[in-house]
Amino acid sequence: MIDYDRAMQATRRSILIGSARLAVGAGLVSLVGTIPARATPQTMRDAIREAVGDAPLRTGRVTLDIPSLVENGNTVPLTVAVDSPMTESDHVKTIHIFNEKNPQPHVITIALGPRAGKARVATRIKLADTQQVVAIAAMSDGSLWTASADVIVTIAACIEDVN
Amino acid sequence: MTAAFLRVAILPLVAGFASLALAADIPTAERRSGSEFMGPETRAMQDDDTTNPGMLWVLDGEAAWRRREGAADKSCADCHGYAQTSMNGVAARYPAFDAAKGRPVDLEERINMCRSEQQKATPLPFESQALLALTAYVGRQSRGQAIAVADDARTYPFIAAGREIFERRQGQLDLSCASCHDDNWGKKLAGAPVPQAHPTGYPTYRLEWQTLGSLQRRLRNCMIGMRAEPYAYGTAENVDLELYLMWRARGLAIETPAVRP
Amino acid sequence: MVVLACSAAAAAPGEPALRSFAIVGDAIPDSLTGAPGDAARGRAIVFNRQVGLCLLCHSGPFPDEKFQGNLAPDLSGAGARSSIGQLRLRLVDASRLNPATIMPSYYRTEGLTRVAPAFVGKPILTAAQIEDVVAFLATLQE
Amino acid sequence: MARTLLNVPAKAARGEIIEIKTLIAHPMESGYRVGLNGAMIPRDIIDLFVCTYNGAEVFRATLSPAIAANPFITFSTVATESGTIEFRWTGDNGFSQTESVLIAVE
Repeated sequence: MIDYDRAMQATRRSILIGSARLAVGAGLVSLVGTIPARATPQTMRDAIREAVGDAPLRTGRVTLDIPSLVENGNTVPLTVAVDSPMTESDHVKTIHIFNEKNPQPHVITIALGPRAGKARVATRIKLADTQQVVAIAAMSDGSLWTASADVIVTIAACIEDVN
Repeated sequence: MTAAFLRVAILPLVAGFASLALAADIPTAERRSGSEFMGPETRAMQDDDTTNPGMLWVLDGEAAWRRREGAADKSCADCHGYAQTSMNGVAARYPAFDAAKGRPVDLEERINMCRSEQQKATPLPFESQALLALTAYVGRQSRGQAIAVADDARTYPFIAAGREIFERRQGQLDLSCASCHDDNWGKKLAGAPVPQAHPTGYPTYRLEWQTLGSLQRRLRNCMIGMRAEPYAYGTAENVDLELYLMWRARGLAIETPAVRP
Repeated sequence: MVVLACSAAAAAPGEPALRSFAIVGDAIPDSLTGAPGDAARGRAIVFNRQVGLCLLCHSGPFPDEKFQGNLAPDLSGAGARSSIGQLRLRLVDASRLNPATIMPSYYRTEGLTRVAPAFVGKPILTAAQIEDVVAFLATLQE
Repeated sequence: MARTLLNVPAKAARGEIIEIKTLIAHPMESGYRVGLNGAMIPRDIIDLFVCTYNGAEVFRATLSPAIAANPFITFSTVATESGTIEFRWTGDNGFSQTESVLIAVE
């Protein structure tokens, strides 16, 4: 039902249309523009650009639920939900999760559609250090929405491989 | 300082459960499982069987329980029937004294004794997936039950020996288990709260390990952290420590398979 | 009272020797190396959780360091409360001041039990590292 | 065969949005860890998870090494008709596993 590659291509096309609108839009945030203030590593920006294109993103509609303080970065519960009716004409096509300090910035990409009923997905991720996690949702109308969260990872005091 | 000195001084006099209890360090009302020191997300992961990763091992153990093994071609179920009834409360009583061996055995050793003697199969290695799975499955049948090491006079010397190890300073850092878990629980070691070291949920899924592990593995972790030479798996020292810790945790509920940071 | 502690002759062959030092009252007045330590290097040792280990148990006036422990006294004002010689003995062998302390003896290799083979005969910090940490702690005046 | 833990309602009303929870035993070795011998431990991950409902794909996830060991994925789908919900995990070293559950929709 879902052709992942086609969905990705469609997303990229939609971004071009979206960015033209964004130039005059109000209340829109360019992720690429906001990130440098947070000193986000270049690798995450590159990965986001590769996944969703160079378009600015809007903040909102995406809820990223992740604990702000985790006891061990090896297993961090994460839930992402997108405000969408999930109908044939108006639904979430893909959700991407990125991080800025793991060896690889990409965490997971989820392809879904109207048959999901609701756009809410939970998983567990690894975070190598205290850092920002970013979720991006690509909608069927071509719009891109984002949310981010800062996570403080408690460094394990006694690690098994110390010797 | 005085309290620590007295504990050591009392040890040689310990003659029974009552005197062991007199020397208890954390009052009963203040005893708390490690799960009370962890964050809500980790607790939620533990408390829901559909999200608790330890349940993967429990399911494996359930299959192993029914599988015929060894020269005797017998399964655990052939002798014990339904684990839900026959194993109910068993893990809460271990380690327990074994008359033939003249010493306490932990649940892992008990399972391996069944394999050798009843199934005529080779014992499962410590920390093997198969042994963890069976232990987790048996342990799961006691979830919610109060830890109740038997009041068995034959175990008193072993409880006392475990306590002596618990309170002995060891390693390059010259710390004892008691330095942290009796005297400083609730405080922060770097960012992490120091729990009371009650083995309520073993085998436990530790996020740090990213897998299920035994109490002996956890004890070895702490020894390595103290820069001490850990006791080898299956040694009397480890079983004595397990027994002392279970005695010390009596009354707390079993949470197997627990999830811990 | 003057007590002579470890000397090079006491160390096992092939093991790094501990330098001899003199305890006077509650202090070791003289540098273990004969030279003052470097506070900047000491700061790095204190902050390193695999080398100094200090912040696992202690907190201090270090707002940028996350996750400082509270099993042991706050290091704020340590240099005002104690002399350099007192700081030195607390690091070298705090158990001489308080046998029940949980503070490890950072410059002692004897009287320990079941030390892991990788650490046998080795102090937690070298004499030079001790001096660096002492120099840093002395800067903590408030 | 890796052990899986699947939570799917056995019965649902037509049109109901059901929640599906999946767990599978897998180390998700990131390829960025150093082993005890000092050498890098080679990457061994599940990199794709697909769910089909009576043959039609309803959910797909592409996983990077940042997904935790013993991958846990929860999502939802609309109960459209009785039949089979199938899950497939594929990954490094030829890893491939398929599990399915039946659902009755009234």
